[in-house]
Amino acid sequence: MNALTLVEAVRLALARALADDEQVLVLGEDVGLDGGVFRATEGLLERFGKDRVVDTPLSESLFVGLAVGLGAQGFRPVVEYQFMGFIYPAIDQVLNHAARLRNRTRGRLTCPIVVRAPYGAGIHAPEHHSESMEALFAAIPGIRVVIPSSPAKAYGLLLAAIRDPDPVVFLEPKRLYRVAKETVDDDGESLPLDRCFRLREGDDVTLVSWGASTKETLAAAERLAGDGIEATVIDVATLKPMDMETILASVEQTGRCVIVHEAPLSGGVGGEIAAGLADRGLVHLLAPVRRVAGYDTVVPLARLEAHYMPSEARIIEEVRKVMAYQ
Amino acid sequence: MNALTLVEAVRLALARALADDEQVLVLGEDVGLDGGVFRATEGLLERFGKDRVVDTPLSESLFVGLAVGLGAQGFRPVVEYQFMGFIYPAIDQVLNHAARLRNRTRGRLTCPIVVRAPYGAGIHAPEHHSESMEALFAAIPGIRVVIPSSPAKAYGLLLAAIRDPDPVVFLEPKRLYRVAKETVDDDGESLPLDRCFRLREGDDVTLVSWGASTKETLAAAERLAGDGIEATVIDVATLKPMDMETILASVEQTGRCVIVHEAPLSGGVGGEIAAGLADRGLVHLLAPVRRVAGYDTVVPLARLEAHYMPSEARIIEEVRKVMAYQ
Amino acid sequence: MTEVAAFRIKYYRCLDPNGALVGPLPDLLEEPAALIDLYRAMVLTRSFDAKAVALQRTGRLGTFASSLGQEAVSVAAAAALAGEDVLVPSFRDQGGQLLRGVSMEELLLYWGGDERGSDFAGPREDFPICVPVGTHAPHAAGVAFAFKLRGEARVALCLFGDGATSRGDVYEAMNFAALQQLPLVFVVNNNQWAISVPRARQTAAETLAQKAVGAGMPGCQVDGNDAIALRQVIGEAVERARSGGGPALIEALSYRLSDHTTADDARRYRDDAEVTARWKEEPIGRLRDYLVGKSQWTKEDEEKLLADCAAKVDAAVERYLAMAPMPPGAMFDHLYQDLPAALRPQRDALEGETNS
Amino acid sequence: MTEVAAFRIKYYRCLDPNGALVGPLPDLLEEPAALIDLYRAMVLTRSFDAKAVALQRTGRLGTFASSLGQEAVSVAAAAALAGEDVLVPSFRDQGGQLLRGVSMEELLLYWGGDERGSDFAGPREDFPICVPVGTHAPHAAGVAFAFKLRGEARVALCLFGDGATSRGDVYEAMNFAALQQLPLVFVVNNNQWAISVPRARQTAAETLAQKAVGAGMPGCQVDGNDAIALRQVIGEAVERARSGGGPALIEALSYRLSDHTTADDARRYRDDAEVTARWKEEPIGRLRDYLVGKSQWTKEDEEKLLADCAAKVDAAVERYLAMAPMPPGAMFDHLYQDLPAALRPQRDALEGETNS
Ligand SMILES: Cc1ncc(C[n+]2csc(CCOP(=O)(O)OP(=O)(O)O)c2C)c(N)n1
Ligand SMILES: Cc1ncc(C[n+]2csc(CCOP(=O)(O)OP(=O)(O)O)c2C)c(N)n1
Ligand SMILES: [Mg+2]
Ligand SMILES: [Mg+2]
Repeated sequence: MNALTLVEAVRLALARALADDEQVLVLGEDVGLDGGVFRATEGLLERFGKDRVVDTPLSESLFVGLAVGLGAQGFRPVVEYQFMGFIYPAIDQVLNHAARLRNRTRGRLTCPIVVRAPYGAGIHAPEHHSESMEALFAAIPGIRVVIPSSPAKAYGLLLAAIRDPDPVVFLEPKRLYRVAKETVDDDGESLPLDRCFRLREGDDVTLVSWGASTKETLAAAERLAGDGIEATVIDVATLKPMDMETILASVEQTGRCVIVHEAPLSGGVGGEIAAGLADRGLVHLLAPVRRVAGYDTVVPLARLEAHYMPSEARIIEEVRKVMAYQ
Repeated sequence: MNALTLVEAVRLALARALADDEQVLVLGEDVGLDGGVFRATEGLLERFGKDRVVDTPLSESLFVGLAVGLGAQGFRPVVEYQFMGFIYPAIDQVLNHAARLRNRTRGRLTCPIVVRAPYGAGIHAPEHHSESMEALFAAIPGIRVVIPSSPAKAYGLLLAAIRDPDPVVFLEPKRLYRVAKETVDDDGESLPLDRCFRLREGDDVTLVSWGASTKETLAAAERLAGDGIEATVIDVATLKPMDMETILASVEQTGRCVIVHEAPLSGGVGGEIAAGLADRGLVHLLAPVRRVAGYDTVVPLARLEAHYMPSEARIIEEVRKVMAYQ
Repeated sequence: MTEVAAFRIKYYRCLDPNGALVGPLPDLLEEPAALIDLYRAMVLTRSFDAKAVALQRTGRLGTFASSLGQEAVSVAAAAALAGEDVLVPSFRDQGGQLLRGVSMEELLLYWGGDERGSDFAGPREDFPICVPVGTHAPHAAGVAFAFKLRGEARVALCLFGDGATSRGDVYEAMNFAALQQLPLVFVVNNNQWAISVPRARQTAAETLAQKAVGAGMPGCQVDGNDAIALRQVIGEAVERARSGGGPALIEALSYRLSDHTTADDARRYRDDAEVTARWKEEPIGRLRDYLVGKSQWTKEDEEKLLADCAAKVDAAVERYLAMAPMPPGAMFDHLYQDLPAALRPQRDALEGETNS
Repeated sequence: MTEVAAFRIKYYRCLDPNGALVGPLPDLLEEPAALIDLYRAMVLTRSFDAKAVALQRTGRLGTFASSLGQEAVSVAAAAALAGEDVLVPSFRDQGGQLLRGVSMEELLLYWGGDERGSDFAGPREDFPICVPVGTHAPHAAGVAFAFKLRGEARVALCLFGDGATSRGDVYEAMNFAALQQLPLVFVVNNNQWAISVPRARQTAAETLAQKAVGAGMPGCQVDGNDAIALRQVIGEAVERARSGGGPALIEALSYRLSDHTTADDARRYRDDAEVTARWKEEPIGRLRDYLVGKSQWTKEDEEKLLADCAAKVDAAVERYLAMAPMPPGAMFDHLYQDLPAALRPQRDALEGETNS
């Protein structure tokens, strides 16, 4: 048993997967000697050698396509994109190939690959280092999109992603990389890729979030509890395919829902959740479904980024509005 | 006055824009002598010369970046991607640069560019030629996403897109390129980029769609009218930023809404609309908001594609379900 | 000022357009059977292409990309491979695919709009046809990387067109292949056109072979209408790659005698006269002239071959046309290994709808 | 087998590491004032870099990329441009940017997390700093294309690192520039490292200059620690481009004496000994040695320059630190020319929240 940060848990899962399955490879820029810019791969080169932990040239259009070839040959490559801001050249290969290879060959060739990238604002990083664009991937059929919210979830979900026989985009909330430790047992147990996590139970309102925003969401829930408003907090975790059932079940009880995500409001994954509620949850809704999200703007540079991200205060304000409906 | 097909209207708008403003350029693969694979640029090379109508090499990562440079210098490039299936390498430049240039330079450099591409299934095209991935662009802050549904709208909206001072992704429903003619007056009048179109008026239910799916949606509405169900049909047309007000106003009257789009259900733009209803329209909703959409699958090849696209029958079925609520 | 590096691009040819031998004779000539195999494969490809175009014209096939005039490139490339190697083809490589054991029926299914066409019964590890130009080059690098990591003496071969050489991902794949010294041969079928864009307006580079220089690997040109030279040069590159010598780029200078695809009308942008002139260089007549000259091929052989090809093609077409489409629900079958619970209602709805 | 093309990569140097002249003398030497300007600009850059790193270490600046040891490349490139030309810089080109008239305050604002830092009061058409590696190469092609289309005798110059040469979009931009014979000069600051990846593991190509061969344009190497050679060779390429001679790629062989950025610790992956050795080649001491040797520079000049630089940097830092952040609502100000109605409620909510 071990108290680890989220980034340490990522590293532990990678090491475990590399040790357990010799088909697993780690590829990316600076993943070798440097151990990755966030140290997620620190020590892996030394332990597993340069055939398993591969520094790549600076070629973001290449990596997923390379992984598709490796995957078709039975490897399980885990590709790191250094920041989400540099992952967009990969969308072509994710959408046109990784997501389709099994389907278009009727199962003859498969694509058991994982594409990792840190995402999100809040660490005073340079331009292009702070976006939350998970919606781009959640719109692509044929893949999974996973975002962990804690060290233990990072460990279990990343193991599951690596073992999954299909392509998984695994986005890591870098704002949480080092903020808190959690006990992570290196037991090789994976977590399910088709289920939300209930982080908190409460009968009055359902708060739905994922990744870094679970932090402010949980904090808001605690504060609201002080005022007698008890919230269920759901961590969606697997954004695609999404476990809408757990969310619906909770809203059936509470009748109220606030969705919190750091990505821009319009076109964000929150819309999909709200749409599910407008359809299958409608009869239970006692109040409008509100979304607290990043604005529909470019994420501002460091001086203003704190104003961009959904804050505890904004969440509380929306919950109060939602509670005001009878 | 002229009865034109949609693709002819696109061509007319391009010609008009090239004639009116010498800063306008047309770039893309085969846009010159060949006139584009759908003939959207036919005759433009002959009329405007090779400095205004530029055949490019096969370099999809380049075009939008090239347009960013041209745009910063005051040109208004209109870039054609031959099919939406080949546009994904452009997302990097759209998101990281085109959408941000004005903002990050505080208005010093701007990006008055248009990125055109035909999208959608239904013409028995080869693999990768049938996707509807407008959601990828609708998730990007700082751009506009426009989809016309008729020849006259194609003309007016494309002119507006070209004249707009900011980047516009203009997606053309290729299934409608030649299905019907409409009178298009080459009067140089553009259409607004921030307003839905009401294609049909009815008090019982609001049908919301855009692009190619408006065809089946309108057909369904006519059929339903035969049974006494009168639908308002809204063509969203400008998906980003979106005119939610028109949709809300209609649902306020009808209390019922079915959204129809060809893109995959999950992560599609329909989710954003339903989310708007679950929030600001909730009090008026008499029935669940249903979405009739492409499935969350890879678009099947030609033999099965008809089963993929939302059909008139599926729309009618959903409307009936929605009407059944009291 | 000093010179720090120098590069030379060479051009290879064995048969001139009249089928006469030029230059040093390749080892390959000592295997007449191999030459005849090449010849047969090219003729079969041409028969298949002609039939596929006819099927499209009569509404029984979707858009199709004929390889008319370029049969030598794809066939010679495939002939240079061992069975356990992996072919990563473009969308115009039916010649090589057929030689590798992809069936005509599969190819027709694919172009007819049926995913089962990419479930090759023969070369199970070969990649399917790639439509988004050049996007398969990274796959080939991945496959070759797999071979290298496992220490297998296998080679990947990736075919693409002149247009594809302008794609950044093709460059990235070549650069990576050279860096890792992968067992990977890139063959560019420079058929002089990318739809309406002629070779000269694709790049200012004097040759496409020199794309290899920027990537850090050897590159050369071969007469793409000369099956013997192609087979020889590609074969040498394949065996060099197999034995750890790293990747290479081979530019085959061919010509697209047909429209780009059945959806194209090349007369909009190129002169018929140019095409007519190029017919004199086409690879099948050239090799036949050589074989006939060497008395390795007779008129009877030719007639029998043509009849054989026609029979094979016709039989495949019949099987193709007889094949019922998959049920609509099949679009969910191989989306994931196991359909996630969240998607089951969609499949059920589709099946309900189409059963009713 | 015939040779169809041949390419040579040349290397240029004027000053050896001791500041002694080698090889043929460039015209530039006839303008001592120009050399002294180069020298001053490099020294200012180094002062600025040192201060910026110090600010970051004390929490008053964000992540920063020092150009320590590479001042000559960026400064010489900018010096080769006319005012109406356009610089399209990477994220390590403060040297060139300062010379072009970008203010230190603007650079500090940018790295301090304030968009106003890219609203250059000086070179209004220059592109802002580009963080996504290589993605600015297409912009440079667009700018140069604009010049060509308008028939203007202006040039765009694009700077990037060795790592960027592995990016497909950089290749695509170079290929297009050559095809269109654009007035565009690409300068690669080959500082031997892309974070932890050494030059040798970026590409198997013997030189980065030869990336030009694949793209179809001339390429050469220059000693990147030799400001004179750089200014001369880049200047020639700029003037050739200006007069319609098309683009070129110039590889400047430099060395990154600092960490990659303030967020990096280079000792994790490279030997201090390597860095120590490279200090002997750095460009500022080298040019000073030359100038002092020619009696064009004295100890007093040096002292005065250092004091001047320190004063300028300090004054800029003061202005930077005194500058209040923009109001939060500013994030909506330049999103579109006119904020669409659909977004106004969001801006109002943000402003309401932050005013309360
Ligand atoms: C990425 C991409 N862009 C555009 C297209 C449309 N398209 C199909 S083939 C083709 C030209 C390809 O030229 P080349 O690489 O020379 O191959 P060829 O068709 O001559 O065999 C184009 C532009 C495509 N399929 N993929
Ligand atoms: C597209 C992209 N990928 C990754 C990064 C992260 N990153 C920043 S600088 C850098 C290395 C760049 O190396 P090089 O091009 O040699 O420039 P240098 O830093 O040496 O000046 C990397 C990988 C980035 N900024 N952009
Ligand atoms: Mg071609
Ligand atoms: Mg470098």
